[in-house]
Amino acid sequence: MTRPTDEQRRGMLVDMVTARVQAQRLWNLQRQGRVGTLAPIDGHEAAIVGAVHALDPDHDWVIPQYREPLALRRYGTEVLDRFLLYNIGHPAGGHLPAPLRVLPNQISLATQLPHAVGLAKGLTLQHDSGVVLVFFGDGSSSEGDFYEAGNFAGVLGVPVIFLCLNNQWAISTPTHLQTAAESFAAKAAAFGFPGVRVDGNDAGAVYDAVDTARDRARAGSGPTLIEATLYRLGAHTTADDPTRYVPPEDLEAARRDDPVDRLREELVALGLWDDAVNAEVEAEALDIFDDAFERACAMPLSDDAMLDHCLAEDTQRMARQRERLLADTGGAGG
Amino acid sequence: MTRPTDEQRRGMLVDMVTARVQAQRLWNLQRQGRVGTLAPIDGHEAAIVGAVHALDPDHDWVIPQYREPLALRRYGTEVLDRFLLYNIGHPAGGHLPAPLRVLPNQISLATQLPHAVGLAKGLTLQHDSGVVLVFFGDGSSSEGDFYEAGNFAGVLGVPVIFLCLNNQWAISTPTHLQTAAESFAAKAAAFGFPGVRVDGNDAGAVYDAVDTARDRARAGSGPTLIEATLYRLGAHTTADDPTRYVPPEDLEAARRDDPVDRLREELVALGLWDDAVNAEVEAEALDIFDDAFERACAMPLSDDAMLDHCLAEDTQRMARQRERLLADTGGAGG
Amino acid sequence: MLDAINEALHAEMARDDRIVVLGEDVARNGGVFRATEGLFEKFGEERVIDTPISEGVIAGSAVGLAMAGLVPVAEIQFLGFAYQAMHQIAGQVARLRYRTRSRFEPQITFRAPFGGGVRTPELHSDSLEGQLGNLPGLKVVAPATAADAKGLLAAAIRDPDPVVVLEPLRGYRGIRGEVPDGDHLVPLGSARTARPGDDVVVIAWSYQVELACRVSDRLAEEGLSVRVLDLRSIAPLDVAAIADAAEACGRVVVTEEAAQTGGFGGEVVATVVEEAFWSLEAPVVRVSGYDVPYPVGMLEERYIPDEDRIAAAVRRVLEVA
Amino acid sequence: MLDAINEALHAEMARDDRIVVLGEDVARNGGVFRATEGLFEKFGEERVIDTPISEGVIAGSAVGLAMAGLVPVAEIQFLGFAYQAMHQIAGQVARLRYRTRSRFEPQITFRAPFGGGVRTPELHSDSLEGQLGNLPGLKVVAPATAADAKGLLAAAIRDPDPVVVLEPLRGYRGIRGEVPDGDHLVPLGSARTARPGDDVVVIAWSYQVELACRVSDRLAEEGLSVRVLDLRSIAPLDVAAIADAAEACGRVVVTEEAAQTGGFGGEVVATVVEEAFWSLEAPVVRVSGYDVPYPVGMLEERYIPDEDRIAAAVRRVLEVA
Ligand SMILES: Cc1ncc(C[n+]2csc(CCOP(=O)(O)OP(=O)(O)O)c2C)c(N)n1
Ligand SMILES: Cc1ncc(C[n+]2csc(CCOP(=O)(O)OP(=O)(O)O)c2C)c(N)n1
Ligand SMILES: [Mg+2]
Ligand SMILES: [Mg+2]
Repeated sequence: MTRPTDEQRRGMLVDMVTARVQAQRLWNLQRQGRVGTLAPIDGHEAAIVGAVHALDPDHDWVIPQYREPLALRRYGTEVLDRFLLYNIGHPAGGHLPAPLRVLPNQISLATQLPHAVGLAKGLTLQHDSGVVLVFFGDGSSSEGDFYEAGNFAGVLGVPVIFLCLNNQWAISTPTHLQTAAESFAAKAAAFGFPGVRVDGNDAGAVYDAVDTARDRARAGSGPTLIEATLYRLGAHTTADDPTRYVPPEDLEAARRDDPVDRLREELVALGLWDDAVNAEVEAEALDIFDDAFERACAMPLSDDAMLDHCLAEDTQRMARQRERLLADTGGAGG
Repeated sequence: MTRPTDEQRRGMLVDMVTARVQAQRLWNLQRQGRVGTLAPIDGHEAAIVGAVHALDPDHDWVIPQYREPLALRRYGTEVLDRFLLYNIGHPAGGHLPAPLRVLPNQISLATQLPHAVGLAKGLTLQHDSGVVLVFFGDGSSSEGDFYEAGNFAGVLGVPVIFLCLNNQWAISTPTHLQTAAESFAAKAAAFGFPGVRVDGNDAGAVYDAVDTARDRARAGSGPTLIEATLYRLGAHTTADDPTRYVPPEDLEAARRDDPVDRLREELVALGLWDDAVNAEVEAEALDIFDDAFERACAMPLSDDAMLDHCLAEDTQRMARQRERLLADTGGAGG
Repeated sequence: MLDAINEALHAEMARDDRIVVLGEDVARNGGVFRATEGLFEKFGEERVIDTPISEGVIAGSAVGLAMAGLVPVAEIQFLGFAYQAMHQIAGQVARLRYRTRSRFEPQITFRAPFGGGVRTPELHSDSLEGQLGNLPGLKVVAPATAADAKGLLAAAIRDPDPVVVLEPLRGYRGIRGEVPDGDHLVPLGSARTARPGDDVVVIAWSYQVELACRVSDRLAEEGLSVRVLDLRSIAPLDVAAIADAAEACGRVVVTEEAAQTGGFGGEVVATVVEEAFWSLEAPVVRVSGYDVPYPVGMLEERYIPDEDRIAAAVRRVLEVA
Repeated sequence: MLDAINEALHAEMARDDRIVVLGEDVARNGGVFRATEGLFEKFGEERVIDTPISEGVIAGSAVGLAMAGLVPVAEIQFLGFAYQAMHQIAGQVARLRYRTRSRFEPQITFRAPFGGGVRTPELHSDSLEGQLGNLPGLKVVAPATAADAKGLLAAAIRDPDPVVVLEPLRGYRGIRGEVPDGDHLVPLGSARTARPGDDVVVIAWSYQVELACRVSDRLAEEGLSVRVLDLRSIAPLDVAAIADAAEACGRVVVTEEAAQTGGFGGEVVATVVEEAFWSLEAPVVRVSGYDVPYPVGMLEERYIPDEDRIAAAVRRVLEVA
C-alpha cells in the first residue's frame, strides 16, 4: 500500500481540475462547430489522473482509448497541443513526437490492447525498464482483442497494466448487457494474472492500485488488470443524447460522488486547497488551452499533406496522385 | 450427479471402440493417398462419446471442431457417411441432411463458438428445448471468438455447453504457451457462468458433467464451460510429425491411461465386455466403415458441381461461368 | 433516407416474425443514427437485441440464428468495424450455404453506414467494397436514394442469401426523396439508370451517384448528355447493364470513394472492357479516393471525389477524339 | 522455395538483432512447413516466439513491437486466417505510419502461405489479394521463384513499411531453382519479365507465373511469342511495367487464382486500360477461379486456372483480328 503523499494528491487535483475546465471549453468549441465530435472526460478524471501519477513519464508508456488526453498533463503540454490538433481534424494530431511515451487516441475499440502487449514485450527485449499502461472501456472489454491481448500478456509475463475504465456505459449499453461476469476485474482469471477492482472516483486508490501493479510489472511478475469503477457524467460523445437511456436518478447519484469534488473537498479539509487556488488553477488551465487552440488553428497544412506519411516513399501511382492533387489545388508540395 | 448406467457405459464403449478402429482404417486410407489430410481422434474418444451420450439426438445439437465425427455414432450412421465424403474431398461431405442436429467440421478455429451461441438463442426464441453442445480445443480457446462467444452467451443466458477438449497440444504448442490461466475451465469467470474441469479419459465423468450442464441449460440457467483434460495420443494431423516436439515419456504416460482401455477394463471387470464382444464390435465397425467408404467413393459429382450452392440462384456471371465450365469439361449440368 | 430504412425495418419485422434485429445500441437507443428507432418498443427484447461490443459475435451468432431458422438483421455500427468480423463474414457467413450444400439457408442481412463527408473519426468513413466485392456467396448492395434504401433493404432481408447493405452516412439525412408506400422491393443485382444520356456514362454507387447526377445536370446545361448508371448492387454485379451503358455511350467514367488501387472500380473497368471493348471510344477513366487511408477531417473533402473531379473526368473522356 | 525462405530468415535474423519472429508453431516446431526451422535453436525463445492461436494478437502485438523499435516478422499459418486479424492488419498495421505521421516506423513483415493445388482443408488455399490490394499503407508481394522468395522476403524485412509476403503453398516444394548466395534483395514494387515475347503478355503472380511460363514454352513450339510478366508485387503495383508490356504486346491476359469478380485481376485490367488503351488490339482477358468460395479437394483442380485455361485465353486474345 503506497497511498500518495499529500503533495502528490495536490498535484493530482491540479490535473483533474485542469482536465475538467478544459473539457468544458472543448465542449463549447464543439457546440460552436469549431472542433469535431468528441468524447467528454467528465467523471473519469480521478481514475486517469490517479493512474498516470503512479507512472514515470520518462519510462512508462500510456496508451489511451479516447477519453483520456486532457488528463495526461503529467506527460507534458505537448499532449494537449496534439489533442487539439486532433480535434480540429489536423493530421498532425496523430503525431505525438518522440520522446513522448504516449500514443494517439484509438478509435477502433480494444485494438490498442494487443499493441500494448507487443510494446511491453519490446521493452523487455530491449532491457528498457518501462511499463505500459493501457486504457480501455467496459464496452471495449467485449472485443476479442481484449481477451487475446490479456491471454498473450499472461503467457509472456510482460510489464503491462490493463486499466479498464468502467463508466457503466458503452454508449447506451449498460454493463449488465455487456457481460454477465461478476466484474471486469474478474476476467483476469482467464489470463492467469491478478485482477483488482478499485473505486475509480478515488484518485488515491487508483494511484495505489497502479503503483502496486507497476512494481509487480517491474519486478518481472507480469501484468495486472485493474477495473476502476466510476460513472460517465456526460454524454457518450457530442453526438449522443444520454437522456434517452440514462436513468436520471442514477446520474444524480453519480454526480453526488463527483471525483473532482471529492478530492477537492478532502484537500480543502486538509488546508491544501481553497477557492483562490482553485480559481488560479482553472484560469491557468484555460490560458494554456486557449493558447494551444490558437496554435492548433494556425498550424499549417500543405496542399498535398494527405499523401504524406502513408508509406516511407510514394508509389508510382501516389506520385501521380500527388501531382494531380497539387495541380487541382494549385498548391505546392510540402 | 448422474453417473451413467452400466448399460449406457456399455453403449459408450461400443462407440469408443468403433471410433478407434475406424480411425485406424481412415489413417491407413490416408497413407494410401485415398483420403486427404485428417486429424486423428486417438485419445479423445471418451470425452466425445461421454458427452454426446448425455444428449438427446432428436433435440440437442452437436457442433464439432474436426476431431469428433467418428465418435458421433450416437447421432446416426449418416454422420460417418458424410464424414467420409468430406475426407475424400467431395462437396456433399459438408451436407449433414436435416433433421440431423450435427454441423460439419469447422476448420477455422473457434468460429463455431459464436455459431453455437446464435443457434442456442434461436432455439429458445422458437421454444425449442434443444441444447447446443459445441466442441473446441485448448488451442482454439485463444481466439477472440471463444471469448466473444462465451461473453455473449453469458449475457444471453442461452442453453449452450462449451466443451473444451484439452488434449495438451495445439499442433506443437503446449498448453502453458497457450495460456497462463489456472485451467481452461477457469476462463468461465470471464463470462459469469460455471466452468468445470473433468477427467476427459473417463467417459462417465464427462457424461456426468455434460448431463449436469444440460439440465442447467434446459432449466434456463444458462451456459456451462467444461474442460475435459486428456492427451492427444496421435499426431496433430496426418501431415504432422509429433516426435519433433512431444516428449516421449509424456506420451508413454498418456498411453497408459488410454481412455478406451480404461472403460474396457472396467466393463470387463463387471462382466459386461469380453474379447468376443470386442471382436464383434470391431468387425461391425469396419464393415460399416468399408461400406460407407465404398458408397462415398461412388458418390456422383456433376461437372458443374463447383458452382452449385454458392447462392440460391446463379448471378449473371456465374451463369456464364457455368456454361464455360460445362463446355470445358464436355459435361452436362447436374 | 433514414426514415426509409426505419420504415423498411418496421414493415419487415411486422411481416415476418422470424426476423431478429441485433447490434450495438440498436435496441434501447434505437441505433446511434436512429435507424432502428422504435423497434425495441414495438417488438420487444427478444427480437431486438443490444449486443456486447463484439462485431465478431454479432456476425457469428447471426450464422447460428440462421441455422435455427431465424432471419437475423444485424447492424455493424460503422462499416470499418466489419474488419473485426471479417473472419465470420468472409470465412463463415458468405460460405454457409456452400459448405453445407444448402442444408442451411443463410438468410442474413447486415446493415452498415459508411462513406465520408461527415467528419467522423478514423475508420468510420471507410469504403470496403474492395474487400467485400471479392467474397462469392455474399451479396453487397449500396443504395443511393431513399426509395432504394427501403427497397433494397426489404429485398435483402427477404433474400435467402446473405446481404450487406451499405448505407451512406452522408445520405442518412442528406438524401431525401419520394419513397413508395407499402411493400417496395428492389431486386438485388439490378442497376438503375439514374440519368439518361448518351455521350458518356458515369458508373457509380451510393453517395457518388448523387454527385454524378448533379454533374450530369450541370453539364446538361452545356449540352452534354451524361448518363449516370447507379449500380445499386456491388454483388451480384449487373454485368448486362454495365455492358449496355458502355455500348450505348462508348465513353465511361467510374467513380468511387475508396482508394484507387484495388478498389471495386477496377472490377467495373474490367467488366466494361470484357463486355464492351469494341464500343469504347476512349480509355475508361476512374475517379476515386487517393491511395492513402481515409484521412482526418481537414483533408477529407479533398479525398472524396467531388462534383468537380467527376466533371473533370467526364470532360477528359469526352475530349478524346 | 522453402529453403530459400528459411535461408532468408536465418540471414536476416543474424544481420539485424531487432528482428523477432512470431507466430503459431514457428519456434519449437520450426513452422508447420519448416519455413522457420532452426531459428529457435539458433536465436532463442526471446526472438522466436510460439504464440497462442490468436492471429489478431499476432498482428496487433507486431504493431507494439514495431513501436518499441523492433522488427517483427510474423507468420500467419495460412493466409485465410488473416481474416481473424483483418481489424489489425487493415485497421492498424497498414495505418500506423499514417495515423502517427511517421512517429512510428511500421517495419513489420507478415509471411503467409496461400493458394491451391495441395488439397488443403477450407480456407487454407484462399487468395486474398482482392482484400489486401486495397489497403493503402500496406505492401503485398507474391514471389513465383525461389530466388524471388528469398530476395523479396529479405527486402520486405528491411522495408520500413509493412509488407505481407504471400508464399505459394504449391511452390514450397514444387518450385525449385537457383537462389543467389548471400545478400540478395529484390526491390518491392518491381515486376519481372519471366518470359520475353511480343505477341501477347500474360500478367500473373505467384504460382500462376509458373503455369504461364509453361504455357509460353508450349506455345513457343507453335511459333507464338508469349511474354510473361510476373508482377511480384501486388502493392506497390509496377504500373510502368504493366504499361510497357501492354504497349509492346497489344494483347493482354491476366490470370489469378481468386474468384473473378472483385479479384485483384480487375485492378490489373483497369491499369492496362488506363495506361495502354491505344495499344490494345483486343479486349483484355481475365483467367481466374470461379465466383464461388475456394472449393473442396475433388473440385479444386477445375477451380484453379491451369495451363489449358491460360493457353485457351492466350489463343482467344490472339484470335481477335
Ligand atoms: C471496434 C469498434 N466497434 C464499435 C465502435 C463504436 N463505438 C465507439 S465508442 C463505443 C462504446 C465504447 O464503450 P466503452 O469501451 O465502455 O468506452 P466509453 O465510451 O464508455 O468510455 C462504440 C460501440 C468502435 N469505435 N470500434
Ligand atoms: C483460425 C485458425 N488459425 C490457425 C489454424 C491452423 N491450425 C489448425 S489446427 C491448429 C491447432 C488447434 O489446436 P486445438 O484447438 O487445441 O485443437 P486440437 O488440434 O489439439 O484438437 C491450428 C493452429 C486454423 N485452422 N484456424
Ligand atoms: Mg464505458
Ligand atoms: Mg489441442
